[in-house]
Parts: sequence; structure tokens; C-alpha cells
Amino acid sequence: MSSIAVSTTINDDDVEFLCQPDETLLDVLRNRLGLMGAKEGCGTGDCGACSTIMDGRVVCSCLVLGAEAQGKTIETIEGLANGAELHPLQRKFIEHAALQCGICTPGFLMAAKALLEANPDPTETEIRFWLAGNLCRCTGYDKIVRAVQDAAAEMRGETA
Amino acid sequence: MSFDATYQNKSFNSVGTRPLRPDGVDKVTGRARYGADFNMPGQLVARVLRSPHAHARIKNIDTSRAEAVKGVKAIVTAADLPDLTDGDAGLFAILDNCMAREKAMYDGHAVAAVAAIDQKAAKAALNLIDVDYEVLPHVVDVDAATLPDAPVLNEKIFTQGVEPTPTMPSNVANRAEFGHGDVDAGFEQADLIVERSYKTEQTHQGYIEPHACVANCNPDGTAELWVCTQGHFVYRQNCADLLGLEASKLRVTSSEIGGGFGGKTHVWAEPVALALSRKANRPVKLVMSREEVFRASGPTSATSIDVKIGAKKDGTITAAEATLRYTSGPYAGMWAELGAMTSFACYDLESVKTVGLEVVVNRPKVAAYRAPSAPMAAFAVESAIDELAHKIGMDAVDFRIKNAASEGTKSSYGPVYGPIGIGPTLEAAKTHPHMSAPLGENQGRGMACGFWFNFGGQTCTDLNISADGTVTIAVGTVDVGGSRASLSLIAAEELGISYDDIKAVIADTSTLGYNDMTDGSRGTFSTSMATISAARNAIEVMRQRAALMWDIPLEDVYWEEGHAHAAGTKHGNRAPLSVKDIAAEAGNTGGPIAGHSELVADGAGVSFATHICDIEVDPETGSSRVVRYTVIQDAGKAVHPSYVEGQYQGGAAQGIGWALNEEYIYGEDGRLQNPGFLDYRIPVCSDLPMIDTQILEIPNPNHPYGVRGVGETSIVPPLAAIANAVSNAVGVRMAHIPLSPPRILAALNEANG
Amino acid sequence: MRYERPQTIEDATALLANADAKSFLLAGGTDLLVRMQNDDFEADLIVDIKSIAGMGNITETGGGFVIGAGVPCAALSENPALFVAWPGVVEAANLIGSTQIQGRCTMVGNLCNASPAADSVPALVAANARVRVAGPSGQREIAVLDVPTGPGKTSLKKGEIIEAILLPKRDGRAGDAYQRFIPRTEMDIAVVGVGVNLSLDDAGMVQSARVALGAVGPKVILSDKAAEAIIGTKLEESVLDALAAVCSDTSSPIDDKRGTVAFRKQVAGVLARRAAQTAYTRAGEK
Amino acid sequence: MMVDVTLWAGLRPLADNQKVVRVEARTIRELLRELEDRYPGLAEPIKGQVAVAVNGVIYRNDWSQELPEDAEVLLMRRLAGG
Repeated sequence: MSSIAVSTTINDDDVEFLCQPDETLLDVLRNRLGLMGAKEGCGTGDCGACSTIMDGRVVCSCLVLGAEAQGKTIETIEGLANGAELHPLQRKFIEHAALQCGICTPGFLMAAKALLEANPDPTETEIRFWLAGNLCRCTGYDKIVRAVQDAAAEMRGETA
Repeated sequence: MSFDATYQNKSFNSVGTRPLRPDGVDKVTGRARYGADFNMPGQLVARVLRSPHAHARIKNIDTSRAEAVKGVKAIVTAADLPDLTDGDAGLFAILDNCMAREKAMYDGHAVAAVAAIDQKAAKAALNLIDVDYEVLPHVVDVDAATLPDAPVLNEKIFTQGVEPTPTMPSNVANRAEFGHGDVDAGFEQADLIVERSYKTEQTHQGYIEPHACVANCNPDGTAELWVCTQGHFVYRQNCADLLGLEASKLRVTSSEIGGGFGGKTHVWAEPVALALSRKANRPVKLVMSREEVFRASGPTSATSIDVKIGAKKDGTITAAEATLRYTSGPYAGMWAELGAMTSFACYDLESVKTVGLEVVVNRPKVAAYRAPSAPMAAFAVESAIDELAHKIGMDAVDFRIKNAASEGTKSSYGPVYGPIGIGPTLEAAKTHPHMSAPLGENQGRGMACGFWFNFGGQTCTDLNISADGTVTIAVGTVDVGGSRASLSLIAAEELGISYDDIKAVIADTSTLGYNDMTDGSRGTFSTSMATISAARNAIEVMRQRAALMWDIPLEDVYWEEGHAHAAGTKHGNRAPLSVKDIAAEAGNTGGPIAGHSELVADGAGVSFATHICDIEVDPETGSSRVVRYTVIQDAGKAVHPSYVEGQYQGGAAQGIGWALNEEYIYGEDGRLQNPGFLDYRIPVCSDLPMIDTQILEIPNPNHPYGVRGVGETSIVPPLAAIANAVSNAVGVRMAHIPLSPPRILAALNEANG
Repeated sequence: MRYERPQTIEDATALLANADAKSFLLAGGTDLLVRMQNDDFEADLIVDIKSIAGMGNITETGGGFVIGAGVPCAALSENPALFVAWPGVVEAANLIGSTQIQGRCTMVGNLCNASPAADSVPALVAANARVRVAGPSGQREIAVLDVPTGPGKTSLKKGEIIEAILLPKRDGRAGDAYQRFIPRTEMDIAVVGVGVNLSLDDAGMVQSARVALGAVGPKVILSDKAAEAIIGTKLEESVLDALAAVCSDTSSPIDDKRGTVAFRKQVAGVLARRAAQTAYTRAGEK
Repeated sequence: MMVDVTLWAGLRPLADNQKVVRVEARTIRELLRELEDRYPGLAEPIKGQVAVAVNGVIYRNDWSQELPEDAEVLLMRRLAGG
């Protein structure tokens, strides 16, 4: 197997890497680029812990080949905050205690970011179905949903 | 210094508030490092070869072809992990589970492992290891395993706890009996008796982070292990014992842990990684796949339980009896015994008898799962209690209140209770708005109670005060869900300083004394006790330093609200000295200021909860949906209420999954058919409603702040609460968990003729 | 193993035609990459077709809709015209997997993976959808119904690629719907799936109908009997009973980890009834 | 001080099939020593498997714990938790 050269954009940076043809984007991010915020919980697209945003759509990076990143725009958890300033979702997750162990958190945040970009004012049901591909075993989802609701309200400018 | 743990009934400044957790930013930015997020220079990749058979004798393992693969640096089998367990059956089970010795005991049992320079070489080598198996008959079902013609898993197992000792080997490893009174006489007095058999299927803790570690053995006998674990000191001891290492030369660092729930309380593959590293003389990283996690780690028991309860027409229970059969995987544990102990713990019973039968089967070795064994027992008992209440014509809550245990009750497992919370949680349920809310069409309401012991145990904490007056607490209990925040609150409270001036870290095994695991709901209970003790010791030092700074006798210095005060008027109007003031002079008054604590945190108060839930059932498909859920539980004292609520909600969600959809499904061949999150169906976000919580605070008399463990009890009532709700919705008693749609629809069809 | 990203359909078919047996097409990858996790998986060639012009497009033509093989299912509901015309097809495709999966998975992939439980397939079969197949010897069109031949098997020949799904033009009072059963609310594979497509005459009587059942046989079942049961009716209660009975009888499922024979047969009838009612309502609203 | 110690079922065969044993002890340590002296078969379980419940409070490890007058004392198996 010979490596493939890939040019892509990750968190607004131009990035070039070599990867094997069967290597997943998740493995590239974690093992080649040092971006370990995306987690592997299953490797089969069932848990969402590896969620990243590719060309505006949230995807499981374990189900994308590294080679497919060619020419794409990729966003990972490492790029969510604006420097030292946390994204409202990040702040609200901490404020609402929406994480316990935290392993699913990066995936939830990326999926929630994509949600609020597509739908700034989602109902509880819309939030729950959009996030159904992100498994959390600690929280029972209650505080996660509340954190997303609160972040959405703040981003709409409705903060109390 | 001896530590007085007696409850003080003080008012709090920090405890009970909801500050931001100290590790929050790390975790929302992807910077927190979990088991798989660590690498070492020159590290190899490990893969484990697993048995495809449920039960097979390993006649020979030939690794020669695999060793010839370029890039392969070490291969280990059981021969590389000699038995050093010296007759310790529990340790031997862990060893044999890490690497099968004579027989593979379940589908997924490790038989060999490879370390290679990359995944590709490791995978190639794995496919070239030749294992010669003699496939043996297997049994996976709990009831089938107890039949006379069942294949015997282990010729050395003769049922313990029966007289006389049996002469034939059996899959029933032991029998444990609990109770008091005369149940036969009790049933004689009963006006009504409910008797029924129940079954529950095997579930997995389902933590999102697979087991992962990096092991490094050096030729000089020192070794390091980076690992996701609920107890790095316990992992150190396990690994040292199994590999013949000196404990102090093995430094174990706990990574952030991506969920454990009991599944990371003993070693699985870590000794294998160390053995590979020792053989290859290189660091080795071993990360399980999700499939491996399901096939070879964690699960809880599958059970079969018979319950009989009798009561008088006025609602007084006269006798209660249960026989509980729990699978333990291939090795005997104490899972049935725990079920037998917990089953009737909520009630004040004149006559009670429970018998636990531990059944070995060709399934993975059972590990603890959040209040281990209690949820299944509670499912059976609370279902029967509900049925009996209906029969008598009493409200289900009133019936429980009438029979609830209280202070002074002799528990069904032996001891007499101190102050406990079962009565108050029931009273709270009775008046909760949820109880009186109207139900919609096809909806049913259920409620149930649950009990768990809670543990204490060995604990060691260091509290160091920096020159700027800020404080580091180094603790040895892994933070599984926010305990760093709780412990910082405790230290702030005791020292009388701001939460923001405290930083809690989890120390590794070489920098702190031994700590038991974060299990048994002990993390915050035990370590808060040690933290209070360490803070009191530090205060004692600060009093001495203040006396020195003021040149007054020590006995004239007292500590209040974060300051040293000079007593009385004889020392003039000296302004109190703050921690910062005293710390700033530490270099001149005797050096660094610290408080240490080593103690056995005993007296963990038992814990009770009552849950209420509403379920809507689709009568045409058997599909069910939780529409409302309420958790009421005693926390003793909620140190950080947000994370207490989180424990309540998380446990309830796990219980809901267990009740409705989660189960291990085995084929005729004894192989697991659903080793993935696609078909092992844990609840997803859209499956659940908001989960309401009500925290009761009945102080634990054996903790200075009244704290009880809160982590586990919340998983105990849901199975029964949901089964009761579904039974009420469909009008048929549901006695087999999970209540998957095919089971509900079949019950509906039967009821409708 | 090679990864290729051809720019034309001719290059893609040539690559496949000349490749060894172990070659795979990559569109959304949501099935292929899962299979690649398996230690037994081996491949010599993966052909990523998403760079081929037109693969990512949804085109409305005089004859209906052409949906490229690389269109992720999430994009279907973002096309208002398609959603108005074929709500049942779109809702079926949108039921596949999570939000993350939706961003990648394609209907053609769902079809070619040839799982008996594929969600979009019963809806496409009910819609009488066809596919355009490109191959070494040129293009051909076949019915979606004729693509899968059994679990994991299709009628495609070596070197052939499905370029697009062709949905017929929609006019008059017509509607479609898809219903599936899963144990959870999301993230599961269909235990039973039913697609119904029907048109009404001016009196509100069902004029034509197609009923397709998924996950109750080795491949999707198009039930003429079920269609006959509702044609010429207004879906009266007795008609729905008959429809349900036919669908239960027509189902020939297996017992597996996802459901039992008895459960699947019974629920096939329930879902057929519900899907038919939804399709009928939708048709009536036009 | 004399204390009545209740043994769990599994221990009874190791103690002449007695359910309750009366021993002279002021602390948990003295109690365990006395039991071991009288019934050597109990030494093995006492080493690692035993917890002592005193008036309903479970002590896993603490030898120094004093036994109150008329204490209700039970030997229990050490438990596993999640």
C-alpha cells in the first residue's frame, strides 16, 4: 500500500498529510495530526464520539477515509473556541454540568454546533433527534439538552 | 492523628453550591487526555486474539508463523503469564480472564496477543496464530446451566454453602442464604400471597470509552502504566501480583476515564500489555475495539428469580422469600449473594429468607455494574410488591410506606439500620406532583424503590498550600463524573477559603499512598472525609505558624472562617491572619504548609431511592416510550447538587435502557450476536424525556458533613418502575426484562386472546 | 490496496471492470467503512465516485427527478420540490442512521448494500423508481425492485455502477409514505418497513397503488395483493384490515436478534395500515 | 466485654455450624483474633473476605473500631461495587 498525499483545511489552517488508502479520517486526526479531541468509541458510526464537521455537515470521522478529506473544509473540537474565548456551547456545557466523564463531549459539541447553524431555534424534540447519533452513558441527556437550549437562546440574543 | 468523623450539623458556605467544575475547559476543548490519548516514543501496537468458541480446550497454540511477520516484536500466550496467584481464587479468575490457560471459557476470551510496529503488522500476525481448539459443549442460559444434564464448566466447582458438600461438580458455584424469622409461619398468617418467577438478561456497563492503556516495562524492573481505570492503585496491585513485579516499582497513572460504572474495577488487558512490553522491551499501547469491549469485558449477570410475598388484608407483609440465580461468567463471584442481600432491604419484615445461587456459564466474566446485582433483585421484588398491593387493593406507595424499613429495623441482610431514607423518599413520592398528574391514553404509571449499601474504604489525600495561599489537593480516587469539583468544595469549606483558590488533581500511584477504587459510591464520601481530615491537619499547622508570627502561645490561636484569630484581648487587636498571610511567611516559619490524611473511611450510610415513571405503550406494535420520569433519592448532603442530579439522571437512564432494550443476545453456537452499539441498544437522546430529580438530605451520622454516596442507587429502581408502569399500561404482568417490543406485543396478544 | 477517485463515469467503470474481484465502490462510505473495520475484510481497490460530475446533484427533469449516486440523504429533504413530490421516499431515506450518517449515506448505497432491511428501498420500490446503470458496455435502466437479489447480492454485473436514481414524475392526487419499526426512536436497523404509494381519482377512490415490504424476506417484497386490497376503495376500516392481513401473510421473515417471525408479520400489517393512511391523506391534500 | 457475633451462612461450617458465637472483645481486632483462635478455619476468610457490621454500620478494614456496649455485630462478606 502506498501513501496518499492529501491537502485539506482543518480549523481554518491549510494542512497536508500522507495517509494509507484504508486509513480513516479519525485515525489521521488522532495519530498523524495530533488532534485527539475526536474520540473513538465504536469505529462503526454508532456512537458519535468522533463527530467532526466536513464541508458544513457533521459526520462520523471514523466513517470517512483520510483520502476523502482532499480539498474539504474540516472543523474539529480543537477549533471550536475562538482563542481563549469558549464557544457558547462549550460554556453552557460546563455551566449546566452537561458532562460527567466527558468522553462524548467533543462529539456532542460538534453535532450541536452543526444543529444550531442549521436551526438556531430548535425544539427539545428537534435537539433530541438531531443528537440521537451521539451516545452519552453518564448524564441521561437531560443536562445536555438543557445546555444546548440555553446556548441556542444566548446565540439568538435572548439571554436573560 | 485520629479523625472524628461524627456529623456536625454545621451551616455551609461552599458545600451545596454549584460552581464550574475545574476540569471543564479541558473537557470541552478536547484537551483532556483519556486512555487512548497518550503515546510514548517507540511505542508498539498491541492486538489480542480471541476465542471464536464459547467453550473449547486449547490443545496447542503455534505462534511461529505470526512471529515471522515483519514488524512483529512480541507475542504472548498464557505461558508468558505464569500462575503466581498462590491459591487466591479471585486473582486467578482475573488472570485466566486476561489470558485463557487450559480452556477458552467464552466467545471472545483472549488466547494470545501480539505487539507490532503498526496495526497492519499486528493484524497480519493475529491472522497467522494457529490455535488448535477442541470445541466443548457450552451453556449460556442461567436456568439451563443448573439442569442436571448441563455441560459442567469446571470440574473443580462443587457447590459451596450446602451441607453436606456435594460429591458431584456443578455449575452452581455457591449458595448463600440470608434472612430471619420463620417464613413458613409467616405465609400461614398471610391473607394473600403473590408468587412469581422473573428473568432479566445480561447487560453491559456500556461506557463510551473502550479500555485503553500504554505499558512500559524497563529492563531494570521498573515499569509504568497509563490507563483508564476506576482505581489505579488496585490496577497496580493486580498487575504487580500477576506479573511478579514490585508494587512500588510499577507507577500507574490514571488517565481521564470515559465512563466505568464498575467495568473498570479490575484489570482486563493491562497485564497483557505489560507482558508484551516486557518481552519486546518497548512501550506497548493496547486499545480494545468496541466489539472486544462487548465480547470480553464487563457484563452484568443474567438472572432468574423466584419471589413469594404474603400479606394480611391490612397491608402488613407477613413473610417474604426469594431464590435468586445469577450468572457470573465462567468464574464464581458473589453476584447472587449481593442480590440475595439487597432484594428485601427496603422493608421491615418479620420473616424473610433469600437464597442466592451463583451460576457459572460460558459468558464473559461478570464485573460490577453500578449497585451490582441490586437492580435485578429489585425488579423481581418490587414487581411482586406492586402486584400484591393491587391484590390487596392498596395504593402501591401506601403499601410500601406501611412496610418500609426505618431506624432500628433489622435489615433482611442482617444488620440493624441507623437513620435511613426509604420512608422519606416514599413520603416525597406520595406528595410529588408526578404522582397525581393525569395519564394519557395507553399510558401507565409505575413506581419502585431501590437500595444500595455504599462503601467507604482506604483513602489517602495530600493538601498542599502554596506560597500564594492557593491550595492543591492531591487525591487518589479517580474522578469519574465531577468529584474534583465536589472535593474542592469540601476543602474550601473546611479551610474557609474560596473554591477558586483550590485545585484538585488525581495523583499517580508513586506520589500518594494507597487508595481504594472509585466504586461502591465511595469516591466523594471517602475522599471528602480524607480531605476534611487533611484540611484540619493543615489548619493545625497554620495555627502553629500564626502563633509563631504573632509570638503568642499556640493555645491562644483559634481558626475561624479561613483565618487564624488571636483569642481574647490580651494580644491586642491583632488582625486575623488569612491563609494567604500565613502562606506568604511559610518560608520563615518552618517551610511548606501541608496537611495529609490517611484513613479508612467507614460508616458509609446506606442509600435508598424511589422512582416514578410514566410509560406509553403502542398497543399495536408493543413499542413503549418513557414519557415522564422522576428520581427521589437521599444524598445525605449534596456537596455539588448539579453532579448529584447528574448521578440520579444517569443511573435512571441506564436502568431505563436495561429495562427496555439492552440485552446480550447469544446464538445457538454460544457466540455473541450483538457486540456493538447498533444492536446492543443503549438509550439515545430521543428515547428519553427530561429526568426530574428530588434530592433529600438525611445526614449520614458517620460523616462530618452528613455525606452519603450517591453514585449507584439510581440504577436500582428503574427496572421495576418501568415494568410496573408497562404492566399497568397493558394490563399484563411483565416478568421478563428487557421489555422489548416483541415481548410486550406477545403479552398483549395473549391478554387479548 | 488502492484508493482511486476517477473524474468520469467511464474511468470509474473501466477501473472496476479491470480490477480484481475485491474492489468496492465508495460513495457515502457508511456501510463500506464499517465493513473495513472487520479483520477479515480485504480489498484491492476502492473507487470513490463522488468526484464524477453530476453524482452530487438532484435534477428535476420533465420526467421526474434524477438523484445522483453521491447525494447524501440529508440533501434530499433540503430539496423542496422533491420533498413535495415524494415525501415517502424522502422520509424513508432520512430515517437511515443518525444526523452524522445522513450527512454521508446515499440511497444508491443503501440499495447496493442489498440489506433486506434497507429503509429507502421499500419506499423507492413503492414509488416505482428506476436506476440508471453505467457499465463497460454503456448505460441501461432497470427497476429498483430488480437491483437486490438477496441479502448482500445485486443484479449488477462486473464493472457496472448505479449512476442515479430516477423517480417518476408526480402529478394529480398522489401520495406516498414509509413506516418502519425500530425498538428505539433512532439509530436502529428496521425490524419491519413498509412503503405505500397511491393515487386517487376525483372521487377520492384509490386508483393505483404499490405496496412494498422490507425486512420481512431476503429482499424487498412488492405485494400486488396488498395493492389490490386497497385499489378501488377509500381505505375504509375493513379495507385496512384486509390490507394488514395481506401484508402479514405476504411477509416471510426470519427470527433474528432484531425481531421474531411472529412480531414481524404482525407489525408488517400494522405499519402497512398506517403508511397507507398517511399516503392517502397526502394524496387527498393535493 | 462479651459480644455476640453473627456469622453469615458461608462461614458457619468453619465454626462448628454455629450461627452466633459469643466472644470477649473490645475492638474489631480483638473480635477477629478471638474468632481465629477459636476456629482456625475462619483465618482464611477473615484475611480478605470479611467486613464487620457494628450496629448497622459496615466496617471493611478498621481494626481499631471499638465495640459499643450491647453492640449488634455481624460478619459480612466484603462487597463489590460499581
